[in-house]
Amino acid sequence: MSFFGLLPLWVLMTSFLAAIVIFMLPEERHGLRSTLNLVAAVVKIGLIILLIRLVAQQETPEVSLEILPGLSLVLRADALAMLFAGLSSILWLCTTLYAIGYLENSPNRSRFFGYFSLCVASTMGISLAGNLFTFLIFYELLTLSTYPLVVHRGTPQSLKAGRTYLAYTLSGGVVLLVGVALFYAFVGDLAFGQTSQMAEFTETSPIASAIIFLLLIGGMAVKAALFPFHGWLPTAMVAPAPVSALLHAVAVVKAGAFGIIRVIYDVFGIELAWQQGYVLPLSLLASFTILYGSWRALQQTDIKKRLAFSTVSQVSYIVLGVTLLGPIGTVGGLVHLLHQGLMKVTLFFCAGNYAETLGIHKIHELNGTGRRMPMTSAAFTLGALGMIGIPPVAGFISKWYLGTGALAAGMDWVIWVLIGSSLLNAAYFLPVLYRIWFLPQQGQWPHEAFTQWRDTAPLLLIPALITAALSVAAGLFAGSDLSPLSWARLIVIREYQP
Amino acid sequence: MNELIDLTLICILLGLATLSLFTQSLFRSVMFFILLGLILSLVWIRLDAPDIALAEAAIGAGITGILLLDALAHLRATSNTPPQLLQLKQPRFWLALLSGTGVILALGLAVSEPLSPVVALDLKVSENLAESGVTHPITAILLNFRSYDTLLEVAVLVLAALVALTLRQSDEHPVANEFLPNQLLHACLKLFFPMIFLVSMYLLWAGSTQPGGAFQAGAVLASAFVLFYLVGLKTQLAQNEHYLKRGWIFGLAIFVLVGAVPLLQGQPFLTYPDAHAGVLILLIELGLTLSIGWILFSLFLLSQSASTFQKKDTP
Amino acid sequence: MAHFPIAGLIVFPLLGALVSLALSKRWRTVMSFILITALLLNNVSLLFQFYGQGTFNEAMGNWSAPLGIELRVDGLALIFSLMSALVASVCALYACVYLSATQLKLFWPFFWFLWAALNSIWLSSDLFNLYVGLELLSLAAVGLVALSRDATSLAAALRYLFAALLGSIGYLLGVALLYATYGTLSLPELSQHFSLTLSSAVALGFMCIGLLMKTAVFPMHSWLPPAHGGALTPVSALLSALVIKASFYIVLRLWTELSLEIASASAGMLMGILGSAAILWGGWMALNQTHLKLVIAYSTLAQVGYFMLIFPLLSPVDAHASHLAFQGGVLMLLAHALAKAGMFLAAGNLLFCSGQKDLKSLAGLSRYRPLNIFAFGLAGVSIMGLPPSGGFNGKWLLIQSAMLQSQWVWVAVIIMGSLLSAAYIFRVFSYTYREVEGGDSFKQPAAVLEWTALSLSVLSILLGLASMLVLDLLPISAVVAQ
Amino acid sequence: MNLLVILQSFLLISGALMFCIGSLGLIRFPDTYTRIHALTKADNLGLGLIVLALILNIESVALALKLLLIWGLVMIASALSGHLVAWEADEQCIPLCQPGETEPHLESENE
Amino acid sequence: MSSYLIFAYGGVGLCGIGVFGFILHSHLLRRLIAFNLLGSGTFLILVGLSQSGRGQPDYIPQALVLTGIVVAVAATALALVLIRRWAALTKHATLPEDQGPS
Repeated sequence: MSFFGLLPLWVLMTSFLAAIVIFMLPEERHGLRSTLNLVAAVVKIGLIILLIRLVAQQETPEVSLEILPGLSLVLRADALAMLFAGLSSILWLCTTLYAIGYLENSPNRSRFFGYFSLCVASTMGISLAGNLFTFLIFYELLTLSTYPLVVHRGTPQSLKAGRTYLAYTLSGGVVLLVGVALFYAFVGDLAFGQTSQMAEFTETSPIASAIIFLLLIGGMAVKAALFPFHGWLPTAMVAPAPVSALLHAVAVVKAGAFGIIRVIYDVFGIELAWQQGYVLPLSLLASFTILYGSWRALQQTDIKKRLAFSTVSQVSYIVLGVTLLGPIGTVGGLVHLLHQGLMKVTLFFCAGNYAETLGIHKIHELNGTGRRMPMTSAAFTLGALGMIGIPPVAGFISKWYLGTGALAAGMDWVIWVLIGSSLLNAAYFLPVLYRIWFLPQQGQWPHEAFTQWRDTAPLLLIPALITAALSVAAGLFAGSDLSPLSWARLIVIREYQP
Repeated sequence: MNELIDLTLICILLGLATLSLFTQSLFRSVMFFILLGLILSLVWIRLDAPDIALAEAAIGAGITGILLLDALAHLRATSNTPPQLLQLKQPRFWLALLSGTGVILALGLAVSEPLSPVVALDLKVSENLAESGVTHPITAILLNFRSYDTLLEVAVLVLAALVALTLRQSDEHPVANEFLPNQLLHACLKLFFPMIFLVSMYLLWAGSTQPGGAFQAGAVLASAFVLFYLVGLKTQLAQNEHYLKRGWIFGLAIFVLVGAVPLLQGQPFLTYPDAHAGVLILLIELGLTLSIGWILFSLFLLSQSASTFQKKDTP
Repeated sequence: MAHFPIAGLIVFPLLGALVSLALSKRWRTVMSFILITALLLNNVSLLFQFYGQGTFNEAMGNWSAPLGIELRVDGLALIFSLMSALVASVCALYACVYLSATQLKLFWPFFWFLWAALNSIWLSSDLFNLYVGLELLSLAAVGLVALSRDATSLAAALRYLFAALLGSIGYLLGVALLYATYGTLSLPELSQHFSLTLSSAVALGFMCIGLLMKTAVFPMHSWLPPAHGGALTPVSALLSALVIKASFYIVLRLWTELSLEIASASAGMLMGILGSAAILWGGWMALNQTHLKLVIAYSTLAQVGYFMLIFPLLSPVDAHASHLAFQGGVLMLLAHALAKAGMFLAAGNLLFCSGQKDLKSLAGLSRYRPLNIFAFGLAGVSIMGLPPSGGFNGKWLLIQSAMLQSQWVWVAVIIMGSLLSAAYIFRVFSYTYREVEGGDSFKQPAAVLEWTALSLSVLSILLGLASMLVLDLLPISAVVAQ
Repeated sequence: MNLLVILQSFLLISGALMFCIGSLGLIRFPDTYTRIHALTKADNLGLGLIVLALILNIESVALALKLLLIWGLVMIASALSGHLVAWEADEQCIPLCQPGETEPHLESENE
Repeated sequence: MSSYLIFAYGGVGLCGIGVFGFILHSHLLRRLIAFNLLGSGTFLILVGLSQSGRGQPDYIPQALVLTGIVVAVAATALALVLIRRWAALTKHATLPEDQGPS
């Protein structure tokens, strides 16, 4: 096979090999480890760009290995895969930079970066998975590689959070496993996109088909933090900030959402799913989760907890978008996958900066931080505004498409959900912004570090600024050919016109 | 008439079995067990199996008896509560009763089914006996047709001795030889030893044409060694670990080497060339006899040192 | 030299035993490693011979069955022989560094006899020869358990010995009845004439009970945790990975050769129920242990339960599903051997670091020995049956087979067992992540110890990607009834 | 019914009788020393008679010699073991019993 | 009933008694004796039953029993060594779980 043919494998391997080498490096080789990590991340972005160009030219490079009779491990780069892979690779670079700064002088970095890279590798695997089985493998691998990150600090609190996380995700994994096993037992070893056999199967045994759908979506819903499976997410906030960013913006929740997209579009096919009436309950559930998450976020006093519930709500936008029949809503959902990632990672970086620089964890401690840390606060503001959906930040684009998509699909009630949630978003973000910029500082900061910098350490600041800039750019240049929006359109065109 | 004898034997056998398991005194238990071994060898005669009768008398009753009695002497110090047989409240009793009756019922049913073996393996033995190098069918089976079993079985014996060596107290202090300081015994055994040795060699030699063979000979040899040891004759050889171990593997080594040579000539493992089969079998049996005698003796010797307790072992 | 590779599997280990008993200290180890290399090469050449000519028989002493004993090389035997070669050689390397000089001196002959016994069992197609092989194996295993010589391990060895002896006698009783009924000891010949009469049923019942007792199937398992948990680390690895497989292998052979799935569906059900009980009980007990090696030992109990699920899933009706179950079971056996050996070795290193047996003493170790924890984790992945790993593939095939036959109970049991195993493995994991006051005082294990553990764990993961290499060796005809 | 058979039967029956008497003595005699006496004496004689009876029936001299050898060996063995038991009993200071008195049965191993 | 078959039944009886004793007794020496009875019973069944099927001496099972007896002796000797060592270390001739509350 040619180099290009094997490209999906190389993309996966860059972070996987990085993980292996990092595990073997002694703890003290910080410089080498950081260099290696960054080089791998940059190489990966380069490879992804190559792949995206190939995919744009209507090619789908594919690598497959038969590991059991009638069961193959398939890595396949299609347009949808590249959306998620692109997001992950960009955010891997940013988060790595950030983590290097964040974990400076803390112990166990070898372990941390090793599992971190492994986690990215599994995310890559999820995005490039060419069939349900491959997806399942990397989905479980993701659970395994994120657990050590959640319990990284080794405190009783984080160990407890780790237990909760495992209880949720492993149960979800098992449900998914059963679903996938049923699919393979009764439908066959099908690549994503081959939906015709599923349609035949649904005709002959509709109940089995419904059960498979329920199990698959149920398994994914745990990681996507759909109500009532969202409990692990706020608990997992005890992890270090880069991990929270990774869990919430890139890897875990997105993997769940991405899986739901795959199931609806590439396993069942959106038309079939609609005909069978599978999708409507899901969009109702997503809508409820959107409102519920926002409502809970409003009640939180801890910054990271508030962001966590905000994630619960925002990820359901993606699910809601893809459950809308019709291309426009789908575009909204897909593009939100990327937009939300960029914005939420910005917010988490900033939250981490506040905590690291000034020791701020609670919202009421944020008063006056705009003056102490103007750049961080600016990035935070951009992210928050994007979440509310104010133009020109990227979040607006998503909500616009969701809204028009809902109207096109004839589901007018979705508009009210969007409006309600936007109001709630505003209600829990605007007061924060107000505290940051307009209220004076109250006494001493809880725990001030980095006094030599005006804002904070550059390695912490720069990634936040980059992602903030990207989320604005995604909104501003939404019309250009290189924007996430255009790519989402490309995907949708290919999905609806096979 | 014959059936009467058989039934009497069975009754004695079962009676002794019951007694040996359920007598209060452990000493009697062992005694009944040895007695049972002797009765068993009569049973084997009645079953037209003189080879097994010999083996049972020499190995089963003899060596096992010596080992059991010797162990008993050392177990005196342990807290030994005599068994209470009818512990009706104990689930264990009912489990035992249930399993025992279950086994009897199941086996009884299976045994009572009329038999007509499909494969006439016994005919195959007599057909091929001429090519085996010996004329006694059992020796032919043990050392030619199924010699692979025998090879592994010798390994089992070596293993048992090896475990005994593992549990030996220490390498430095051989156990003191507690022989009986009796003049008459000393004199008589000096007289007996060559005779026992002769019997052992005779059994070995006879094995190729009539009942007898390496195992019986080895067991007799072992008893000679044990007597040797008991009267306090020279046993330094047995205290040296190297001699111990090399003695054990002597027979196995000969067996493996003789078996492996045909491999070089493109024959399967353990094939004897037709012309030399008899000689090779005798050679192997000689090695086995010496090793088996030595192993059984070392088991006796080493199990003594397993019983002694030294201060340095206290945890 | 066509006879050489197959005879080598028996001759080399026996030579190893002879050499390790006869030679002096230095030569003992050198020769042992030369012979280990020879055995590995021998296995490879046997594999190629198998690729060349397929399943073949070898008559020991040139006496063909039923008069003589025939060895049989088929895919299943080959897989197990390769598995034991891999695990045993890695464990030997580990033991060579881990054990003290006195222990090592005694370890070698036991090790070689153990290997000889294993190979003889994998290859044998003669019922009585299997009995002798089983006895050799049990005694070697008992000797290995007693190697640490303290009171606890003695008690474990005694318990083990009595269970093993009882098991062997059960098996031998069955052999006696079968010989009396059919007049042959050769398994292939027996399968030609076999019909399930009363006495054959009783015979097979005794054989299965005996063998399952040796495999430590619930409820005849109580000897296993103290024996496997209390032995020296390389010994635990050998026992858990290989020894219990041997008796199970014979059950599997009997079942498939004699086509018992046709004869009796309820027997299969019974095996499945025992297996399910083992999975749940073993998992639950593992979750409640405070000593690391006992956790792993109980995990072996649970894993044995998965193997038992093969039997209810072999069905006379659905050949495809039966084949899947068989393949899945073999993969589980193989994956468990690699992963459990790796896990025991990794655990041995951890206990060596902390100097205690308690789970609590593991606090902080994931920081101190990340590579070792990684090895433990990888093995754990396979034990839990998470992808990608051999354990997962095995479970997957079992689940597929159960689904195709609509036997949902077994699916549920497998799922519950997986969750339980995840719980006890992550419990260990979380202990290593704990941070406690008072600083660390850990000993550092030699690099070889860590790398050997890692190599086995990695193999158990790679098995997940290379399962086809293994499964290609298993012909479909191995299970589908004639 | 010739003389040989009558002689043989007589020898066999008296040999068996000797064994019976010896066994009776073993059960009836009061202490270790007297029991040994009963056992060894009666057994040697009984075995001798039986061996003689068998020799009358044998043509081969070698076989006859073997039988005699067995008798001889058994006699040495029983003499030796009798001696050893008595010697050991003496070492352990087990007293002789007076007529009419019975020794507590050898129950020393019963705790 | 041939005398072979009678002894096969005798073997059945020995096996039953052996199993009963093996499970009932906690004293290791008694258990060992029970194991040996069980073994002898098995050997009797093996030879007795197959000879009763053929109606004449069958050398194969006889040879197997010879092997079996040797293996049994090896196992017995090994068990005795273990038991003696155990007793020397702990002053008990029973396993810990059978020692009761005392």
